[in-house]
Amino acid sequence: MGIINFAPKILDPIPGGKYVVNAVDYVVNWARANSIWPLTYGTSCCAIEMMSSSMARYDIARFGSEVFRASPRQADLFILAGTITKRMAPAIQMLWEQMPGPKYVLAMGACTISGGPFIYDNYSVVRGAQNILPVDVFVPGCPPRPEALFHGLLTLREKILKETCRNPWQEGYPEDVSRVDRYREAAKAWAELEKIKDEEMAEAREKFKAENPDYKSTFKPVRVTKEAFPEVERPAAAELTAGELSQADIFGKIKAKFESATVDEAILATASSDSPAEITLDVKDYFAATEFVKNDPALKMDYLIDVTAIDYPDHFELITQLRSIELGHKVFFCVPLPKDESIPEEKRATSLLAKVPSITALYPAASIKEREVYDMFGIKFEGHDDLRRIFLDKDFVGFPLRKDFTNPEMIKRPV
Amino acid sequence: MDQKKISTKQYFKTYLKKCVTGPWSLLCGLSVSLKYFFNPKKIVTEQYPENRKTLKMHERFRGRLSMVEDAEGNNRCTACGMCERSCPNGSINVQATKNIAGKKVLGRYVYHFASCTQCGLCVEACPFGAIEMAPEFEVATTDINSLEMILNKKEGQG
Amino acid sequence: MSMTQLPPGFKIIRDENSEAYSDEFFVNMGPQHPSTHGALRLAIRMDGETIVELVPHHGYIHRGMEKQAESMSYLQYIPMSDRQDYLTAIQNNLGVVLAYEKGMNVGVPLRQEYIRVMLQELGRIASHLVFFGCFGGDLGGQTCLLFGFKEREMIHDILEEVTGSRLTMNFFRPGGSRFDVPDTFIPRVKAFLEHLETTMKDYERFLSKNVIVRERSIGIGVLSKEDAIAYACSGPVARASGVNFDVRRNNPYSIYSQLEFDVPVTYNGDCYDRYNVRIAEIHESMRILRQCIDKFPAEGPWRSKEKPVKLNPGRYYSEIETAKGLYATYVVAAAGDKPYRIHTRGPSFPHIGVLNKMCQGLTVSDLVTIMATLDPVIPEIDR
Amino acid sequence: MFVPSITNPVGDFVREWVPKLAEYLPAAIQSDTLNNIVAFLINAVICVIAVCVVNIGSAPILIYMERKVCAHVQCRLGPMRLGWHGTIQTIADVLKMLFKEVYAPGGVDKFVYFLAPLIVLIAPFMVAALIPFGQNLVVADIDMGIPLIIAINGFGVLGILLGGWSSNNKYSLLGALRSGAQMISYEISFALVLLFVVMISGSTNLMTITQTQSGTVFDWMIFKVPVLGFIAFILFFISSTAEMNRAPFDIAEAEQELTGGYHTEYNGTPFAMFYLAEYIALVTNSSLAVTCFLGGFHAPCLGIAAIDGYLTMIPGVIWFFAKVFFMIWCYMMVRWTFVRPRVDQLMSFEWKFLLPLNLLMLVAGAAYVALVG
Repeated sequence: MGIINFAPKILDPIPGGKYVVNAVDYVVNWARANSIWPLTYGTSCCAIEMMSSSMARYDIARFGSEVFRASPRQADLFILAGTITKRMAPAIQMLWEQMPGPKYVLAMGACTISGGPFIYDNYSVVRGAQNILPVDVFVPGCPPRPEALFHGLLTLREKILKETCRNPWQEGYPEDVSRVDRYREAAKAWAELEKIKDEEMAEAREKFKAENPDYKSTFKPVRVTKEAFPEVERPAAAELTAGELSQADIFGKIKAKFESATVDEAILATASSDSPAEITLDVKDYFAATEFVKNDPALKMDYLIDVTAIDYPDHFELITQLRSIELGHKVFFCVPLPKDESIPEEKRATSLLAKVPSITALYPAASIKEREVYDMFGIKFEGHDDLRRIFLDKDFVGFPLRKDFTNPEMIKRPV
Repeated sequence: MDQKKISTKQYFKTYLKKCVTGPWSLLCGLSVSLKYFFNPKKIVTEQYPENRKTLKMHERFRGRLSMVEDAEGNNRCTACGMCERSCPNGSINVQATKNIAGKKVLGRYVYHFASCTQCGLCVEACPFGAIEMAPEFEVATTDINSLEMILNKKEGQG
Repeated sequence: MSMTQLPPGFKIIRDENSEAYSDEFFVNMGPQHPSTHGALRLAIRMDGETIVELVPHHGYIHRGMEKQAESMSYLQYIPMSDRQDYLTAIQNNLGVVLAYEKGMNVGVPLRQEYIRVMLQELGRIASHLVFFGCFGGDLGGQTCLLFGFKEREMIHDILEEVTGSRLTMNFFRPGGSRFDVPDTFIPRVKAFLEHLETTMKDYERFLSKNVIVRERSIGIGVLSKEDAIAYACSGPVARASGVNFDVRRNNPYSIYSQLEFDVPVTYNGDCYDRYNVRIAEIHESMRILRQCIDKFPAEGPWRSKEKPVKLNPGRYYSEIETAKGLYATYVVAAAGDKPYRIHTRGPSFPHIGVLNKMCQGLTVSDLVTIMATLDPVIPEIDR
Repeated sequence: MFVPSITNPVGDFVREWVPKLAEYLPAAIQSDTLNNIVAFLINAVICVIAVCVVNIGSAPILIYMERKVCAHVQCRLGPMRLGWHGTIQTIADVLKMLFKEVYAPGGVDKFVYFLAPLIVLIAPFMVAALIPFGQNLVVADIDMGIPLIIAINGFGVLGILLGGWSSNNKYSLLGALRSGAQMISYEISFALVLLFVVMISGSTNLMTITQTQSGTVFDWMIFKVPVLGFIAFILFFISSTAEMNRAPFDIAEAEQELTGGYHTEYNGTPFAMFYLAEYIALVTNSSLAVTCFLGGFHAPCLGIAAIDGYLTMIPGVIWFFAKVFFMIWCYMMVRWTFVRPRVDQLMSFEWKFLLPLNLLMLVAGAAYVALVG
């Protein structure tokens, strides 16, 4: 990049020019290798370790790299700190393209090297930064210690020092490793080797057996002795505080108002506000019941903990968890939502299978939670004014948390 | 922004108060940074490549997975596959083979360092203490294929 | 601008001909931006430097943890929880494990309870120190960032000695923990507390009373008590708005009911209050730690009998107070050793939901202050 | 004709020797005018080189100093590995930036985009020419020194505005506009403080201002006028920090808000120029502060017979740079201590606090001159 790369062409023919080129080369390489400015970029855990490495304890400034640039146009090194998702990948590519050459990429942590903990059964993570960028240095670890990052920096430095203007830095190319399943490949390769070995060894084994008919292995694996511990009882549930209602009382109040409310009696007997019983409600009562528990002066369920869902083969269950800040009791509603059977089989994976009234009017916090349920399960919330996908792209196919969700990018867990 | 209406007197009162407390608070802040600037003992930096010799990881530190081997290089693995099953992301291939007596022993212990999250569940699961997390952190490389390692030097005993 | 022209999520329709209208433009903050605390994209509609409306776009770090959990064993999910809110990894571990313990119906010996509480509080201090740093750093004082992280390193040193890893601890197990604490643990915590006591004085002198900090945070990003409850805010954010709610006191888990501590509550709900609540919580955590050091049982089992991690079929809910707020785990257990579904309720998610309401009419600089005081961790939102 | 008054021995030496050498030329083209012009040109080249050396040479030192000062405030070490305690780290940085790829992003106004960093560099360079570094070391010893400085200093904002506007980036534009508003506001108090100095010393010539401060520390402007001088110094410190766009008044760059402000889209050499300009401005503003308030190149405590001899042994330029570096250190300590105010707070601080105070100062200064001086 830049004029330096033309230097050999012009200067080499001139007598003595070679030495000038070499000298300039040495200086430039020395400067490049020792002044590596990273880009401020981080998505998850590794970013914190990257930050730690620039803090007082480890101090990346000793290497002259404390100048974290927020703008990619001034950075030399792209430390890929944290998982790369498919949604983030275009942004990362754009950032990389904006960096002026020579630029380097350091993949920090297991996620960016191979997908790390998110290799199997995952629909959203890019399995390895090599898929989208040419990576120069890999620093494994989850997350790597700051020292490991420094070791990566030093490795990169070695690599830069090897470049000359006769062998200049060149933009590399990403390679597609997204379908590589190292576990299965290794297992397959070994199985083949084993087969060959079995054939080769068959004779020797026969012979051995004939010679030592009552062979017994001398190897006795020693189990690690583990300390024995006593069993410990769980402490009893905390007593009710003033104003707090027991789970049975709450159920009684709701049952009196809504006929459809049912609950597992066995659980109700032991339930406390630490582990509340779930009150199953009919869809048509759902909104009214939520409104009731919110406004009833004895219940005062003013705080929405969460809205989530569970996918069962024939129905969804919408779980709405509410609590009272003031009184301290909780109520969990469980609303079974039958799946719409009228949708033809081939369209089921991509269409909304159930609908339920939205409670955003009562709890503004439900807005984002319902969007999440919509995104993950394909449940429609009627009356929600901004029902968009929240975590996935708007053209993502399917609803990942359904049990029958399939994605061509997903690799099944081998063990 | 809706600003509350205040009287002129109040305005001047707060204005003058700020004129005094403002600079004072700034001086307080400055005194802290001066204190740190002139006190080299406060520096906590550990100089990594220089302190390589004295740098020691904690006993429980989880670095790269490695095999526990005795002086002759024998390992304790029985190829039971507990570690493989406990691994959250298939980073371990315990590749069993049969030895000459036809008994199942460890052939190759393949470790995919690239995807290992160093959670330590494998070490916890191993009933024989055959593997451990080595306190090794200088693992950066420019070649991703070097991250796929075979941990055992010898075939398993049996 | 008509509704159809607006990008998704924006709702306010302004009349082009009205007097208040001037040229509006849209700015994208993120996904790579120094002050969004991770991969979050904020689409901001601005009028000059004033924010008219703001729409957060999530999902840049959505990693499908809940889907993966369905094919994992219960034990294998514990390291996953480390990677949600990586600043309070040790607390998330406990949140998951408490739900498992309900499902397995096992208890925990006293020594383990103390270990748990102490690590919890150390984790809380560490997280709040990061907040202290980021708050100062986002306001433009880089030095605060380093001050906060300096003390945090000491905590992580202790945690590393106990758990074996600096950030992703994977420490607690149903019925106990991976290891017992080493003998050096208590003396080290004691020494650290003494050190922190003096350093916090310096740090508070450095930032708390600073007139610029006060000017920039008092009255900025006010969140009323009603909104804090309605938008399901928790933790220091809610407590700064006057919501007197802390799981440690309202639904005590572990041995918090036997310990003496205050829940700091303030009533203005602005950025400065959120900062003050967190600083006060550091002091309360130190108080809890001191009590734990005094009461720590020197003898006794540190875990209950080891059992295979297999939950009885049913649904289990646990909640803990992490440094950020209410962290709830909801486990649906079926027969077998794999969960049918695990759902996590992270505290940061609702906080981003209320961001739009807090920022309207303020400037970009205020947005940075508000983001810093909400102290969100994005991977925990996206999971 | 304007003859540059480089009054140092070198200037005289050139003026002396040019006519002597000219005698060897054919008589037809010999003339005093030509001699003057040649002497002028040679002098000018020397001046340009001197200014460049002082400015560009000091920038890497300052960057290194900044990195070390900030490191030590933050309890760390700063650059350590390149040279002794990382002394040549900044040289590596500059070299690297020079050999980096330079390109203009799509959609920028290329002419203005590449012009902007040059304009930013001009202002501090020109100011440096007016500063008396020593008894004889001044490039342009002109009578209108202070007004010229006030005029030139506002020039830098033009470059920032152009850079931000031409970058075709909303963050850059916001940063540039912020910077424009800020610098225009603080220009006023900057000028008024200098006016106070002019009023007390009775001259706009920087050399004369320096000469009026010779003597002990209490003859320096900062202490010469009791209390008022010190307040004026603080006011100058604040407004010059704002003029330089340095933290805590770096709202134009505001990394946490605008990812770098006006220079977001710059890379390689043009970015290095912005970077350089920031530090050169630091030198010139500190020099100005030293000249106006801290006795310029005079040693402290002149006039006490016992130590006078020792103090005068050290040349004035060394005293000058010692004071300049102390000032720079103060600027740095402030930068690494305080947080950044918001734009509107910055403005209201200027218009509601600094400006009234400045006007009061002028009145008080006038009263002082009338009653005491």
